[in-house]
Amino acid sequence: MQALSSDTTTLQNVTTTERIPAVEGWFTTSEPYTLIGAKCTGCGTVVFPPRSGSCPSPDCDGAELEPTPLSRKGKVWSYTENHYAPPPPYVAAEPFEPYALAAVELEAEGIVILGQVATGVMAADLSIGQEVEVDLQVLYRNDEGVDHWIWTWAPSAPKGSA
Amino acid sequence: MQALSSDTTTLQNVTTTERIPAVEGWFTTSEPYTLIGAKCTGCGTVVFPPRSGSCPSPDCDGAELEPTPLSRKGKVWSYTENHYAPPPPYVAAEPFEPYALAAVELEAEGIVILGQVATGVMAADLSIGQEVEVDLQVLYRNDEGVDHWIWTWAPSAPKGSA
Amino acid sequence: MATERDLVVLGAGMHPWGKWGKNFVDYGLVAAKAALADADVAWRDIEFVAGADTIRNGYPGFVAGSTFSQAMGWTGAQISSSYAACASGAQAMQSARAQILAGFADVAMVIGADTTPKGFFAPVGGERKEDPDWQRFHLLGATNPAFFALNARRRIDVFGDTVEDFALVKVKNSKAGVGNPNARFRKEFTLDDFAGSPIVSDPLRLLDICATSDGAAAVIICTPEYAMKKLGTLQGTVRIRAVSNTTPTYPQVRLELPDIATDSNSVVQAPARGFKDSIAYNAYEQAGLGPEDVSCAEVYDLSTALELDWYENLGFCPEGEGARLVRDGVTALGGSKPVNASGGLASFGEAIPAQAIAQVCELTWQLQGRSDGHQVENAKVGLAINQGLFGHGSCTILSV
Amino acid sequence: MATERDLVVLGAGMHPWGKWGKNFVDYGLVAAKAALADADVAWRDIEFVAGADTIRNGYPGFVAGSTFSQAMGWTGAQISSSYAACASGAQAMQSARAQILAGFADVAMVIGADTTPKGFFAPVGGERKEDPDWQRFHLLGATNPAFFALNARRRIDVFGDTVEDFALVKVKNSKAGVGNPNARFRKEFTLDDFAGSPIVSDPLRLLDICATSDGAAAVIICTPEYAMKKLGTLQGTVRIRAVSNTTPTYPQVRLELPDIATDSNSVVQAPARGFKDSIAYNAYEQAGLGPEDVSCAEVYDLSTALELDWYENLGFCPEGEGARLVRDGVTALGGSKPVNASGGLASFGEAIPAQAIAQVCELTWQLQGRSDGHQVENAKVGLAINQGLFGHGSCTILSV
Ligand SMILES: [Zn+2]
Ligand SMILES: [Zn+2]
Repeated sequence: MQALSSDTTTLQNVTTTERIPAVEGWFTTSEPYTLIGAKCTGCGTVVFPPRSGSCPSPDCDGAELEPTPLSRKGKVWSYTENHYAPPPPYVAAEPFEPYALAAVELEAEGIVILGQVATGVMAADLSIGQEVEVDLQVLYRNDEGVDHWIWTWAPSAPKGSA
Repeated sequence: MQALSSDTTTLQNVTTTERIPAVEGWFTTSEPYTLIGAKCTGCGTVVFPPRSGSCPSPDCDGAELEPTPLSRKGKVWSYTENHYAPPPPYVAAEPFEPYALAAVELEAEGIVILGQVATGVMAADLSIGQEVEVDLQVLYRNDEGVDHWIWTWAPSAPKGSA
Repeated sequence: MATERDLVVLGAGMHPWGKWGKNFVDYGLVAAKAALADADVAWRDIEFVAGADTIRNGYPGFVAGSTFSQAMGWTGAQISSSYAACASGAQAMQSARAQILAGFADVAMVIGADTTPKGFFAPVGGERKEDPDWQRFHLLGATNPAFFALNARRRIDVFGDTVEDFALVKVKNSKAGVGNPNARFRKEFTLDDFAGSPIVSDPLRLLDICATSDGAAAVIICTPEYAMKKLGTLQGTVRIRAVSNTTPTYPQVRLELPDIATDSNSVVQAPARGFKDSIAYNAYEQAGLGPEDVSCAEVYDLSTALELDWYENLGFCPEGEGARLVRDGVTALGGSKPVNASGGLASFGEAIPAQAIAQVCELTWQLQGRSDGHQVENAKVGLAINQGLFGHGSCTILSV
Repeated sequence: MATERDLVVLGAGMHPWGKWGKNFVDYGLVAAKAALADADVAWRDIEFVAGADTIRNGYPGFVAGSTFSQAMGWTGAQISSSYAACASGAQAMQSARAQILAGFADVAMVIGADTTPKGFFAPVGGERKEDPDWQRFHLLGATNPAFFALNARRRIDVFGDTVEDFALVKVKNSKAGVGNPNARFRKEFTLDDFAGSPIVSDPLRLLDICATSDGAAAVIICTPEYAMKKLGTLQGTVRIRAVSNTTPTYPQVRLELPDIATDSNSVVQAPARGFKDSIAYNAYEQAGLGPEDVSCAEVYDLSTALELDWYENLGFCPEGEGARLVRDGVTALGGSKPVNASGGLASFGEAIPAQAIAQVCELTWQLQGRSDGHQVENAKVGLAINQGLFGHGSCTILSV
């Protein structure tokens, strides 16, 4: 669902049972939706996607990283719109519908993270510097009919509703 | 069919229409069965599998190679027996039946060529130095039910029948 | 001035770029033989073979050094097989260069070839959560053009570039490519052609993005002593002044293929010089030359907009002013700083492991005045730069 | 005597061999950090990273040099990614060595790691008539063990070896491996165990053939000057006396993996020295040493019978007499010419890109007297040899 959706929808989602993430441990599947990075217990640097075993900083010997929620909101660093279906392992909808991608800067973490933009929000609706926030939507439905969810970037509601 | 088979069978095979080779141009599909190598028109060296475009000799600039039938008979250089089904792209029979492989030296060409040994002839039936000759058998049947044939090494008949 | 550490490009050869789907080895053999003939060196005399790998052609592609050595005829030569995505050819070049400078060989072949075989083109199978390539394709559908487009969009919104500026790059390169017999697309495009070109990843159209091609390139490189013995003089020989082989420095704060996120600069400050700037910088340092010395450059125009970035990374203009150079014809054939006089990837399409070697072939011929139909006047110093996925930056500088 | 061209192995590290199916990078990080700690060198100081590639782990495996550099933290270091089948580790070693001797770096890391990921193990897909690997699998079902078996059968019929001789190799190596904490299989096998071992490719049983494993190994190598500055002395340092990197010479008349036919000797005579003999010969030449100087050797025992070949290729005995050495205990730990004191591939199973680097780790520790539990007495010169598919022969000689 998009952050722009109505309160009713939001409520529905909160009460929905477990969502299956398309990838484990990279984002929360209940509200408030956030991406989950990893934070080095040694030097405090943050990395996304989360990883373990080794700090990404060449000057830090840290081998312990713990999951850390990232800022829910960020500013668009750049964006684009895919007009052709990506090849597998992407599971493209048929017929293919163009969608936007945004690279979003999280100020506190000093990190830019790419993501699909919430369905229906296209390049023409975006601009560099615009505030967006994490939301979730279905990435694909597998052969058993199970939806798999992924994070998206959704323009923050004008009135700042979460 | 094996070279050891009866005259009747041989006759049947001669009259059989086109056999589909598992790989194009490496062996004849009608009798007399021979492997087909490539011969450099420059220096005369021979190569199997056949290739084009470049002589395998580092001292020869030859770029023209023409198909050349290789000796039908050779001597076993070594042999083994596979007891487990090879992985794909091998199309293994189910249930898997062990089969022998032989590396056979063709004296005139100064070349050793590996091949499956005719069905039913096992390691215990083979010895180094033994004379064998080219025969054909079915390697696999594809999904459309079409047999694909491959060369085999078959012990030469004791009486030297072709 | 060249020093004794500056190896000689003794010969260069290519198989023209195109799309035939033949075995990549066939293309490579043509390039290898052409390079040997150009160098007047016998295959038997090559002491080291540096192959640039292709990963879509089964085992022979993974061991390119071996594959070409066997195809040409085993001589007992030493070999290497290098992979570095789009920079594979440059890595193979550096492999041969190091072996020679280390004294393990006097003369070497650097070779790369590619094809698009029938029947399998998708990324390597399997679910691999830790593979950035799997991540970006499976989870985001973030194709290569999408990354190019993010970059192009920044140029528009931050620097004021227009999509016409991008199109001008293609117009320029396609015009130069018409004169290059090794180019695949020998058709001149105009701005009008862009209107009819479908958007692939907004703001980039199909014509903004380079194709993938079949092709092969090879060079013979050697010590100055070897060249001296062969030619009787070093006058007029093309010398390898630098091959930089650069990776990013943490934190890498620019989003680059195939990563779906940048490093964080919250704890460690980003280096003063960004990754792409450092690729050229390291090569200039190694060569003792600067942007002002470059007569012509071959840059990786995977997209039109990307070529404008390179102008800036190479120091041909300040950041954000790249578009001016293409608008004013500075980087056109006949301009004061010709870029991609070969026609670039726009005219070739990328044959991945061959492309960086082809850049060296092109520069060699330019410096020798052998680029009939697309010759840069009085070329003295040539530079080739590219960037491969996973932090592979390479820049080669040649001079005559 | 070592010369200034003989680089120093400053540190070595491994992740123990096993089978866990984790991301190969995880194993590599452990080995890298262990090697750095052993060398007392900071990651930031490594100037060149030579990765040995793995081809079954997606893109990160193809660019091992980059993958490990990023995982440890980008430092702007130069990198290479090499592939040469089973000889990949040795090729990476030679890549780093050449870069250092060419003056591009003073200290380098050589690293390789592998895993067997879930869900895909088959050869690369697609029908590739020209790929010897496709040919042998699809048309003949000729697996690796089948090739090992052809070789073993020759030994039996031509040299009079017995299957018990082959089993003795496993008995010897498994006994040594019990004392090696990095080995995967730390169980001593006896001749009796062979009776119950199923025939895989006649005459070889399952116990005759090495498994595939997960594992990682890394070494830090540097110039003698760097080591001197670090240690204050070169006394007791392990020096790299040779890394041979050998391909066959046409005609290659011995059937070798993965080819389904030999070259023809009808027009060109076969070279006097066969391919496998030349691998060791070239290394001895480079080092100025001979078989008599070798204190201990690590050889690629992909099959038990193959180890006997290596004795002969290394000049430890005349051709055909290898079995005598294992029968007489000459090559056992405690014998006069210990081979595979590490336990060999019999105890490790092969982790392809890591294995040749692990051989160097083992020899380094042997020469430094650090191989508690499987130490070769008074080891002064160590040799590692292996052969990768597609004509990749490598031999490394170290001395203390
Ligand atoms: Zn840290
Ligand atoms: Zn010839």
